[in-house]
Amino acid sequence: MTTYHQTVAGTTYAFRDLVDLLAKATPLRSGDELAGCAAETDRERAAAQWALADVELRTILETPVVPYESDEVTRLIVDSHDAEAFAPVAHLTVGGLRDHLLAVTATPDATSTLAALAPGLTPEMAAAVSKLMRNADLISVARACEVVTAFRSTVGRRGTLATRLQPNHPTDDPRGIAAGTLDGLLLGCGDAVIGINPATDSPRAAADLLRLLDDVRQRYEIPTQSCVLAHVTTTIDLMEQGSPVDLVFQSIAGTEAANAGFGVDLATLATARDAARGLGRGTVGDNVMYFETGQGSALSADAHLGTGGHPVDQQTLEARAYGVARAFDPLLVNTVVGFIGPEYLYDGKQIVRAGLEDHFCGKVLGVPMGVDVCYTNHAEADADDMDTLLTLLAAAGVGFVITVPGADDVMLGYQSLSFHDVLAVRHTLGLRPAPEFEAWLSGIGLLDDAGRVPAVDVGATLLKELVR
Amino acid sequence: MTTYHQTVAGTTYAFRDLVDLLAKATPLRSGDELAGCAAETDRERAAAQWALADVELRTILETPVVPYESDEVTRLIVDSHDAEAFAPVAHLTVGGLRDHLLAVTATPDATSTLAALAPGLTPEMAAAVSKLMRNADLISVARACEVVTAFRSTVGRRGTLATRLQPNHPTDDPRGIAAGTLDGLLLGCGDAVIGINPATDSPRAAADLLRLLDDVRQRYEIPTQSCVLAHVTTTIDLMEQGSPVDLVFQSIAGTEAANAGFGVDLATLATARDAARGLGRGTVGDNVMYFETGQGSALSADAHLGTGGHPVDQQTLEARAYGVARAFDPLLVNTVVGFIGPEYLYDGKQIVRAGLEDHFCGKVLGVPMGVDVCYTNHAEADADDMDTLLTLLAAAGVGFVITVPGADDVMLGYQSLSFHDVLAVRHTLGLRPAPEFEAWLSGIGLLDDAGRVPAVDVGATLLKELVR
Amino acid sequence: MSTPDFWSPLRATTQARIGLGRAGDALPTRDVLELRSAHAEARDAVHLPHDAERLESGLAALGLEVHRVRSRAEDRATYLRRPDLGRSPETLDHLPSAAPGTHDVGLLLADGLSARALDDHALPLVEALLPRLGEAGLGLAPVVLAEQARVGLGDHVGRHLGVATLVVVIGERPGLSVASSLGLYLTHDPRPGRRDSERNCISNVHPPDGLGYDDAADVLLRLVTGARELGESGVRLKDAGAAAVHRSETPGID
Amino acid sequence: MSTPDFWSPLRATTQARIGLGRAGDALPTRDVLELRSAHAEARDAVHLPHDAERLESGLAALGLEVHRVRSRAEDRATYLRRPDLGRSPETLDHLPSAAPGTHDVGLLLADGLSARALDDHALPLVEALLPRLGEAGLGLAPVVLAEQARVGLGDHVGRHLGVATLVVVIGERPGLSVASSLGLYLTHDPRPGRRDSERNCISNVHPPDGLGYDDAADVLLRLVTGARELGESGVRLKDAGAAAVHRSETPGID
Ligand code: B12
Ligand code: B12
Repeated sequence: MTTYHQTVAGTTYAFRDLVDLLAKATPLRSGDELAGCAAETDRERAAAQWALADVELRTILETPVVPYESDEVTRLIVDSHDAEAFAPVAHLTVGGLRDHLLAVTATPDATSTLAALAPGLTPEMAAAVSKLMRNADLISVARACEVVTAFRSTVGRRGTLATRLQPNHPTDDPRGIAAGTLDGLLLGCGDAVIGINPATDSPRAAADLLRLLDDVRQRYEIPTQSCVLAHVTTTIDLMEQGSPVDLVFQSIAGTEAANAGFGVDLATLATARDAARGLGRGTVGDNVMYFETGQGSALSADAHLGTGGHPVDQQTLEARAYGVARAFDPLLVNTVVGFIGPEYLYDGKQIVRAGLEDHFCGKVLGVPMGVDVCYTNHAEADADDMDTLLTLLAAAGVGFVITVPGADDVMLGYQSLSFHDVLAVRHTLGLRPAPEFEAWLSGIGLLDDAGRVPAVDVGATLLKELVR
Repeated sequence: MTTYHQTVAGTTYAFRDLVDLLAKATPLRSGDELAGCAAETDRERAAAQWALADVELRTILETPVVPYESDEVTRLIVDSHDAEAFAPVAHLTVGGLRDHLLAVTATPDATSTLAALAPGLTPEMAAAVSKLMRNADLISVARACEVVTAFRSTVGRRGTLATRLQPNHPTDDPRGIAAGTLDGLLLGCGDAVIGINPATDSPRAAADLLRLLDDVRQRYEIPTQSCVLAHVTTTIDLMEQGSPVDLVFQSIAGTEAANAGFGVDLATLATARDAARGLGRGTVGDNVMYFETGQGSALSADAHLGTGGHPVDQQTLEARAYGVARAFDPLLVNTVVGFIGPEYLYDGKQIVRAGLEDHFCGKVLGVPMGVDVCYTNHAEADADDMDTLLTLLAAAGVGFVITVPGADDVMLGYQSLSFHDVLAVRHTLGLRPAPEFEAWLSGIGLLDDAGRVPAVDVGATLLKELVR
Repeated sequence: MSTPDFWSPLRATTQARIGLGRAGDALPTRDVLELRSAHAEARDAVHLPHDAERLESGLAALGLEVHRVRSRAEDRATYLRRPDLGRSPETLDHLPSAAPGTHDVGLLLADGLSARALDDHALPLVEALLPRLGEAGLGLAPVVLAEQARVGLGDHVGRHLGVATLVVVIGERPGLSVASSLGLYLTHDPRPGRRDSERNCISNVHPPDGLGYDDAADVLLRLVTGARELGESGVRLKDAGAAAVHRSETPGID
Repeated sequence: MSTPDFWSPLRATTQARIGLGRAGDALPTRDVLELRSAHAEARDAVHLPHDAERLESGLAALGLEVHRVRSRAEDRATYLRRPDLGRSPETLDHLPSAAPGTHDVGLLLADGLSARALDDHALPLVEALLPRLGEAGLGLAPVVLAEQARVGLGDHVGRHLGVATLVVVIGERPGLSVASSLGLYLTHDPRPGRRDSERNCISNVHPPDGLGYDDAADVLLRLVTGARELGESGVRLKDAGAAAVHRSETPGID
């Protein structure tokens, strides 16, 4: 085990091992303080970054942050590493990788170069390099990446910004959910997925909701996919029982233990993916998985310890969750960046930074990243911070974001984006919905000549029947 | 004097007068806390915003925040108000103005509508409406505005982002300044102005620097303007003595007393403007003034008291500085948003918010706004916050920003943007330099086929002679 | 431009902020300000202390033995940043201790992120639960009230009390429109170290808009019974009952 | 791609971070990290206390009478957020008081935003100044050392001491590359309520890279003399002397 040393301004700092170095090099966040692995001062953090910049990528590949023997996520990452794709950067250090990614970004064929590199990068490499990057770097490199996936609509194409329409309801009341769905569609949202978090865990309720969403979709021939975000085991059962499942959802994390805390393992995810593919419900593509992640979930399940029994920082673990995700060719992956609370990301600044990191790491790893731009009422954040993060992510080419009526999720108890927010940022940055969905909007009279979603008299639209 | 009342969540809040209401409705910032006029709780702030939303624009016009009798800035604002331009919004409240501006922004002819409205808005109206706006609103409305000015280059055209090249030096050493200038030009900066803050106040030194910059400009036929940011009285003297003055600089603020603290008044500014215009040095336009402003400067000079001797919030006073600026048809106005320190804007969040407010207020008032995206080492902010603000402002269509070598101003003791930062954001958002300057860059071999500034071997460029 | 009449009946079906107007692409000023006041209130709700005395005497009036515990998080600020402390009891020495399985069911009523939720809903929920437990012949351990508590605290309390199945009734984090909502977390054979995958959850208990007390109690009883049959709680335990939700009166889509 | 040889001689002419490389459009990793460490250090510099004892004894060794004052800002955190307190003395009762004009020149040495600047540069600056004042026949009041002080504090001190012209020598805010730089603020006929437009400033005193002590003292003397002639300091008073700057050895552009 290598110990690292670095002197900054006359003081020499020692770092126990790579796990320690990665943690200390991470921009300040409450979750790492909670885990006891954060740098104690800005100087120590700078020292760790200097030392990390000199670590070779090979070393990272060869030094798992969570042991290979005891963790199936590590095994997945190591065993599926693509040495050929890695070759062009195999000689680099972490600092060299940052320079390389930025240099590539400035070239005309940046997108294809980065796509070719993705399978050669491990989550830990992505996390490591992100720690050295400034917010602007995270934005410009992510923007140069393009990760396109499809089911009934195509998500992630450059110049588009798609949305999950999230019409949650505290009792899963179908009429209330239909009303929320109508609201979102009228505001041009739902092109990535119409996805409900069921308040209850009853398979029966989930089946009802799946039927409801599928009916709406078929009735209006909406080129999108639906999802009821029940536990993966529930969705597997429902597929067997013939429920109309487009996408299988599951929360995932970056360690085997954290996934166990969520009640899942890789085999279960593979079963679910195969079952959903087998249904053959996609039209323009067959990406059938939808994953959610978020910094802090491993720590919150006390499943954040790595090599030597020491805490791994939450951002590195989050990147490992993308390592899990990409193995299952998902349609959508989103980090719920401000969702859990201030114990992991304390304030708007930490949420913004984490959102950019997560998006960047996902994208360079080849994962179709979206972000739930959100905050809770116990965090030191507000709607202005969400505007900031959404605008930055839109500039960074985020694939999709979560949208709920008036930004207020009345079931999950947090604030995400409103449908309006997305209309505004699409206009500001010249972005468009998913192409199939855009055509549908146009067909149903929800797109004006300038390509914008106008304010319409709902009574005059066909969609009004949705709630009759 | 009207007192305002508003009930939020069962508690009724009273606001002494419009000055009090404006202050309490302002998003939290340390300067207003210092002045003792900030809302004490988020609820009180929300109450103030509700009450402010119902205030009629006419009331704002008729209720100066600083007395007409004792303040020439107020007289300027009131006497130059354009009633005809105001007519379309004359019936609105502050809340109604927000809705109106956003509605206009969504129309195809937003830019001309907003330009026509500008002379009808007073700084206090702009400040008031900005207090109700979310960050995203500030961005989208500002983006819809286009304020174009010109001297030897054209600044502010949609799709462009210009820069001040700021090659400051602690002893005004000409060779050190030339080196900084070369560095910036090689990185495609300087299209808004090449502007030096002279470390010394000696007119002789200022004259030397003016000569230096003018020589460089002429030698390389650079379509830009130069400026030595001495006190306006010094520049007036230098013009009389035949120095090559392109732009007259002055720091300005929103009250007569604060301007007096800066040693200026409106008459002096008019004298300077006329003298500079008289030199006829512009080629594509004759905007000859360059102003700097920044929230907190009035308070820092103890010149922030308004009607009734009560403190006026710093953001309202800042907007009034734009009222001063627009009377003199400036080429450039920039807020030095994080420049002074944490006593006025405490942290990155407050700096970001203030930067967006200032830019918005300037733009809707028809002022050619730039921003010094910056922070000091005694504030709770860092380079990530600057990346954030720069990206947001670029999305909002900011006219120009300040750039210094490596972001580090070795004379003023603060961090602004690096030349690199601007290259990156231009690439991320597809923005270009001022058109005349872009043509020059291309001619001198500093623009590649993709329209980007490549890394060049300085030894192979003509510009290298600049430091011989 | 959107017809207010169109949305008003729908608003009876959901607290969600549907059918808001538009100012260009953005929300109208009125709605922005509504959200801002709601945010100011919701932030306060996180910090409101709860009225433990009232709840305690209410429970006593139902004939229940009540004890109180505190987590190791000494104040709200600590609680928010240190969930580890919120999961760990200051002490349990003053609680009656028993061997595992001594009691069938235990109840831990915890403030969580919304003490108001406990004040508003805990008592009627317990009232709905008691007869059902009685009918099912399930014995209840002394009830415990916990301050500055997280779900995980129940593992310690349940083990100490010696209950077969522990139910943590806890204040869910306050949203903008729903400041007072209870979550029920059920753990069979509770002991420190239990994972969340080994629990089941009933969420959003806040009539009239959220789940009702009777509905919640029905589901809970089914889960308790199911856990006893399966010998475990968690992801393998599914509520096979009817979708126990209250439906708005107007019918859903057909 | 940029030739390092090209920039290295130029780096002798400025501390500015010129000729940095490129990683695409961005700064190379090395430079980003340099800036980050420098930022960590500069932030510390704001908070370092200064070594008043050493300065005091150094001044005493020059034969000067020295007094100390504190502003009303009791600690660094307060100082940073309350410039009003930093401008106001806790008390001046222990200083000798005199009628206006009793002394020609007064010196207030203040920590400002960089106590280190005072530690590094105040003594040699005073040493350069003393002979010049002597030659000009200008009398110096007792020197005052101030903690947690802003420029405006000088108005109180100068008035109390009864000086004709007060010079505040203060630590300028630390930059990334320059953590130790003095600013000199001159006020003729000082009294509370003076505006900044009524002062003159000599900035960036930090040899070898910034202004040298002798140069600074020369300018200061010209300004003191000028203020006495004009009867005021401030914007109307200009330094008509040679551009008193040190030039790098290699010539500028021709
Ligand atoms: C925050 C949250 C999470 C966080 C928890 C991390 C954390 N530190 O808080 C994260 C994002 C990790 C999460 C994950 C999941 N959650 Co969750 N979560 C919530 C939420 C929004 C708030 C909970 C709260 O306020 N608790 C009160 C505080 C005081 O308790 P705490 O001790 O601080 O937090 C613990 C509990 O929240 C618990 N927890 C969180 N979610 C779940 C879900 C289940 C099934 C269980 C048993 C426990 C549990 O984990 C925390 C740490 O021990 C609720 C919705 C709501 N309105 O309450 C949904 C909710 C409880 N979660 C839900 C679900 C389905 C899940 C997942 C199973 C999703 C999935 N398919 O993978 C996963 C896995 C959960 C698990 N087995 O570990 C459902 C439960 C539905 C049901 N009736 O069973 C809810 C009601 C939301 C919904 N309708 O979708 N969740
Ligand atoms: C911060 C600052 C400002 C702030 C001051 C507000 C504040 N609360 O701090 C603002 C932006 C308002 C400002 C304005 C101006 N400034 Co200024 N400022 C500075 C800076 C960057 C730092 C000062 C510092 O750290 N002071 C130490 C702290 C502890 O003192 P303080 O009590 O907190 O702050 C007081 C002084 O800073 C003073 N002050 C600030 N600038 C100036 C300028 C002059 C001429 C005077 C007499 C006083 C003064 O005002 C503050 C409040 O009383 C210096 C550069 C440097 N590296 O020091 C330039 C600097 C002092 N400013 C300078 C100039 C020219 C100006 C302007 C005259 C520009 C103009 N053309 O209008 C204006 C007007 C100043 C005035 N008469 O009021 C020059 C002075 C050159 C010279 N040798 O005379 C400097 C050196 C920068 C430069 N080279 O351009 N400034």
